Amino acid sequence: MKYIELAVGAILVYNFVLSRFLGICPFLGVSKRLSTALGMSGAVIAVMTLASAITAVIYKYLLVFTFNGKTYDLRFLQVLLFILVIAALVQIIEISLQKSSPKLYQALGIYLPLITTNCAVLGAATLNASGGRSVLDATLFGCFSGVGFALALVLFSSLRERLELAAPPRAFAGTPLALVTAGILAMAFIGFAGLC
Amino acid sequence: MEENSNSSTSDILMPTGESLVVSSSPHVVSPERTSRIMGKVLLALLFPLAGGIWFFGWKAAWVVFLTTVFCVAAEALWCKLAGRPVRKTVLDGSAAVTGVILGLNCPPEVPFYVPLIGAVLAIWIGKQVFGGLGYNPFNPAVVARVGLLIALPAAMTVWTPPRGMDKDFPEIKEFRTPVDAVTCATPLSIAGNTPKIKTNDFFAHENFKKIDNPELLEKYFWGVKGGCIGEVCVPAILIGAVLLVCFNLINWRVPVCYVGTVAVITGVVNYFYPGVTPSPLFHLLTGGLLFAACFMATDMVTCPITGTGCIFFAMGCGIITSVIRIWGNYPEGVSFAILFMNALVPLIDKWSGTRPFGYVLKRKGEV
Amino acid sequence: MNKSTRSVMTFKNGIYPVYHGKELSEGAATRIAPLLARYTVPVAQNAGKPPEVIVKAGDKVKKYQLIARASGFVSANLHSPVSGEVKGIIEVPGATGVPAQAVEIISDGLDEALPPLPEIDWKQADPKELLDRIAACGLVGMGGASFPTHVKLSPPPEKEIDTLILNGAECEPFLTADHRLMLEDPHAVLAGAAIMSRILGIDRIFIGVEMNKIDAIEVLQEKSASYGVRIVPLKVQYPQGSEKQLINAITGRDVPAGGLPMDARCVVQNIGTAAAAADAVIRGIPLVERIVTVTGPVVKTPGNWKLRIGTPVIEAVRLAEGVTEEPGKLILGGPMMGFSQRSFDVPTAKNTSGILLLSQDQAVNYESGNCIRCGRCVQGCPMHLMPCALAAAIESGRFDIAQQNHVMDCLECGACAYVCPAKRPLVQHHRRAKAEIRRQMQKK
Amino acid sequence: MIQLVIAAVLIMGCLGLVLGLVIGFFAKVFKVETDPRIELVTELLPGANCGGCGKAGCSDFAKSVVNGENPPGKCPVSSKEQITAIAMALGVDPGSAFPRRAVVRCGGDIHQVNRKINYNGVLDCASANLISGGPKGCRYGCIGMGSCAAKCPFGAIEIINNLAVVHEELCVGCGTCAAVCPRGVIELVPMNSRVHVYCNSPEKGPEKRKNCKVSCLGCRKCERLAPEKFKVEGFLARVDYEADPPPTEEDVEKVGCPTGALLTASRHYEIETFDPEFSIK
Repeated sequence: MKYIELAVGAILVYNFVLSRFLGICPFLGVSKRLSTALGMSGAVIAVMTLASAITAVIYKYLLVFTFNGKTYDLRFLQVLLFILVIAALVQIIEISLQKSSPKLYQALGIYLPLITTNCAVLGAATLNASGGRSVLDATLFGCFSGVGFALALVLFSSLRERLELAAPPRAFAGTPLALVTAGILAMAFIGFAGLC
Repeated sequence: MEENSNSSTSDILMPTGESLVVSSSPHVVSPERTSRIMGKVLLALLFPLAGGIWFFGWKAAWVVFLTTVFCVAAEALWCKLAGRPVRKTVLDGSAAVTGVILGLNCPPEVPFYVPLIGAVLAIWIGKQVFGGLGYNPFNPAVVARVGLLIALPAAMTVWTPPRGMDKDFPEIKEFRTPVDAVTCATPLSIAGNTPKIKTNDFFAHENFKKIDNPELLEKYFWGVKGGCIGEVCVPAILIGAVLLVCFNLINWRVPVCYVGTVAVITGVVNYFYPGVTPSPLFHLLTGGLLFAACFMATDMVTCPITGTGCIFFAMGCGIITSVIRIWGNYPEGVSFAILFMNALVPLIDKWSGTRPFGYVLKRKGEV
Repeated sequence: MNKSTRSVMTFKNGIYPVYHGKELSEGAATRIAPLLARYTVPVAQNAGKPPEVIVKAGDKVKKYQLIARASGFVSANLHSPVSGEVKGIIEVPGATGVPAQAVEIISDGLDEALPPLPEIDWKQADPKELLDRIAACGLVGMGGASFPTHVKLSPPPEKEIDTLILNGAECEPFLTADHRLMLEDPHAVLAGAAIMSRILGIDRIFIGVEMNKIDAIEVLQEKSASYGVRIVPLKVQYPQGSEKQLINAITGRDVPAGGLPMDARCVVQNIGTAAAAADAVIRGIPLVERIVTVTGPVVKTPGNWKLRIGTPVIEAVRLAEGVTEEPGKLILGGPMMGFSQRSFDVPTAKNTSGILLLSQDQAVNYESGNCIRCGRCVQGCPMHLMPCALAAAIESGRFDIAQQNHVMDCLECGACAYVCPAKRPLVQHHRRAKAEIRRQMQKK
Repeated sequence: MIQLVIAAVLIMGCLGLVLGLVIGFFAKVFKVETDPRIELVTELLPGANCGGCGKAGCSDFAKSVVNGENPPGKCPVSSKEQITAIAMALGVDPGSAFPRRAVVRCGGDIHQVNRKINYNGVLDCASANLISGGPKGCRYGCIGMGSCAAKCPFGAIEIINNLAVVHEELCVGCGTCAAVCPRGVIELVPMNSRVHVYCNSPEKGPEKRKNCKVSCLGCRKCERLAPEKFKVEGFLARVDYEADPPPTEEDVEKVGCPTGALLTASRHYEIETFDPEFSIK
């Protein structure tokens, strides 16, 4: 039950993109095609899960430790360390993606390295830290948050594929329309408030 | 066969061919027009409107009138500013339909600025920004209703007691204000505010008895309950829905699957945890479920094209509605559910496309 | 009528036009058109290679004389419809909008005919002999596609054929030519069917007729037994007369996408073609005339005429005593799939089943309003495509999406554009996409 | 305090080292060879992705240039300086592109056509061409619904009086319009040629005359007076674009085309823009 609540919370109620408004840059940048959105979703889920797990371990066992009877509290290093880990992870994913799926690599373009500074990933890590979650919980939370991001991205990209065939006034064509659509989508997610 | 007899060529009118129009086939078309479709929808909407007027009086008509006028005006203004044909766009009737649906989704006594903001939300943000009728992925009326619900929650939840609601009604008793008794609550909001009992004992069974008993359900059916203008009178909604189905304007699968899914989910939950949610019949008869299932979820533009797609769409709406009603903060979830499922429609369309003729070689019943 | 136990057959999807317009001319018995002074016989009257003209200006020709010889297997002979003098090879407006070559023949008023070819006793004759006769007489599909009949009747040996279907559905509104033919000359139709089945070496013959021609069904049923033909009443539904839909309605088989009727072990022929086959084999005369419905709300006396090929449309309109007002549209063929013309000089051909004149109010149809995704086109498409989605993609220039969604399977039957409440020119969009995709495929 | 700092430095340093090693390992295992020159050339190209070079887009063309399949000069859009820059960067021969520009070989705007067709349907050249050939009587001329103008990546074509007119100063000769035109009215001609025959119809003179006031009647006047510069094929005069020197304004005046189908490009533009009622007779 606890895990269901965790999942519903991360995917629907506190959706990273549509409720917390984190990670908007790749959300807008990679949502033009459903296929690239799916690829990006996979990458983000992987990065978020791994990053959450590793940062949780670091937070738990490296930042506060007792050595020689003295307790060291290094939590002020939290953001620095998290960014370091996330950056490294993204680098690894980028390198392996370039080899395994050059097409997707090309399509994701600049947005892949941008996951590094994607506030959604850092957000998941810091939320885990401030929420005091165990390593398992933190990992799951990261995974579910990634799924939530993926849901928003897939929904949004399919909508944008349809909007591409629409005939909006020129002032609204492209990104303005995408932002309006994202806003309406966010309104729909407000309805889930209170589920957990 | 006989020899042709008319050989006199003196006084027959022969064509010159000067005004011949060249176009692609087909050269005949059905008399159906977009404006006629919208007209028929308006006709069907008259029934819930009449129900609302009967229960709430002429102020309800005034609200619907305001939303309709504001919607049409907003549409005209936009077209004027955007340099699109004003007359043609307004006359297709879609703005009027949006306006009436939005009006029927408002409480009977709302200040005039609510219809105004709603109309702008619906027509500008919900529709015209996307390029006008047909391009909007979200139902404009639903966009406006959700927007109003979020932005002006106070104004959108002032419920007037309908005709026939006397002091015995739990709604009145619980929410009588010290000054006067002009407001009441909706059955759903009472259900939402009732603490949940997560057991299956006597207390759980009694938890919702006050608002969920056969006597009251009958009154709910006829329309004696707090709520929005269009959603109170169930028989009127059903007549309108039957009309729509007869006119072939909506896919019957949408309302049936929508309502069915809600009934099944609330039924199951109610069976195991009667203290968590009222009976499925209560859910069907209260709130905007029926109205939304018949008039809002079925909007042609924003629901899937194929029958299979419609079933998925309606079931999704049903699931989200039930979840929000049972566990969510909001007492009512239909608007959010429809808005969310609208976003899913492109995906549903993609996965539920038709199988073109001739792509499977053998079928049953082949001679 | 003698209602058999089988129910009325049909296919899935399709539309039900509200106004058929058939009552304008279905009661008018076929009349033989008087001899005209001048005929312009289009050379390319068959799908495939156009025949090679063998007459030149100044030549004297007789009725039934060969004026253009088939230039290959997928090609058909062309005969003179009249006796007279060839004035020259001229350019006339073509039925599809592209100007066409035509042999202009000035009648000498005598209407002298060559002696007919000897009658063949088709019940005993060698199928090859029958096939040769049909080829010699220049038969083509008279339903519209004008595919040479002898080609259709000689399927490649690896294709097994077990059913011959005669298409008497005549699902197009307004047209009544096939109806009159079945009513007035059932023996020719049935004999033609029997001849064709003998060529194919099969004995399963169906004639599909829509239920709005009950009198024709009765007449045919009365006489069909001796020819071994079964009459199948079909539901009044458009496009019942499309090959693939007809095969599906009668046999329940699906023609695979991109395939031909023979891939469903069927051969489909038009009623008119069958009657012409009987004429060719029994009476020994080539195809130089056919029944044409001249009709429309503005035609003064709509009716059916036996017109020689090459009759200018204006003359056909004169036969119908002209018009009541200036027409806004001239259509060769039916209103759903026919071609609108820019001038009245266009001549009739072997595949012209109707000449339709619409009033000016009825002429302008397409407004290109926004698609409201009502799904009527999807419900109506006999090929189970999604015309609305296709058109949206095509309008944005996304031919790749259209191709993925099978636009190439579109029949251009017009059902989608007929039902569209926004009056979108869906068929034109599909045509454009098909042309574009074909062009791209050729490039590769 | 100092211990805390040491601990922080240690932890950061160790973590950085470990992660660095992991990345290094991955970089070795998943090594992909790419040619950095492709990116360089892509950046130097105009990036219009017009396809004038015959490749799918600029990056595709860059790849072919780096691989030596195409000389950089094959890009019709780049200026001479840009091409030299690419050639210098790669150390190859710039190659000579044949600088071209588009000409709409039709002068039949809405004021010049005699016969108009009431066309009802999609407002798009290719669609109209399928249905009896669109709103003008002539089957060979410009349909004037602007499919080319919509596709031109440089905005060089404008529809004036239902006729596509090329803005010469904007046209770079990529050929997108010529590929789009369903009737092949648009031709790519050498940049330096200033005189064109604004008619594309191979029909006989009287037939053309029925449709259009400014058609080439095939009277051979131009061929007679300047045979080295104009050729009449069938019933249609053509400018010999190989001629050296190319025909000039003086030639046009000398010939004095009776219908005004033979014009300089600037005069044609002038007529369509300022003098729509223009006609010689």
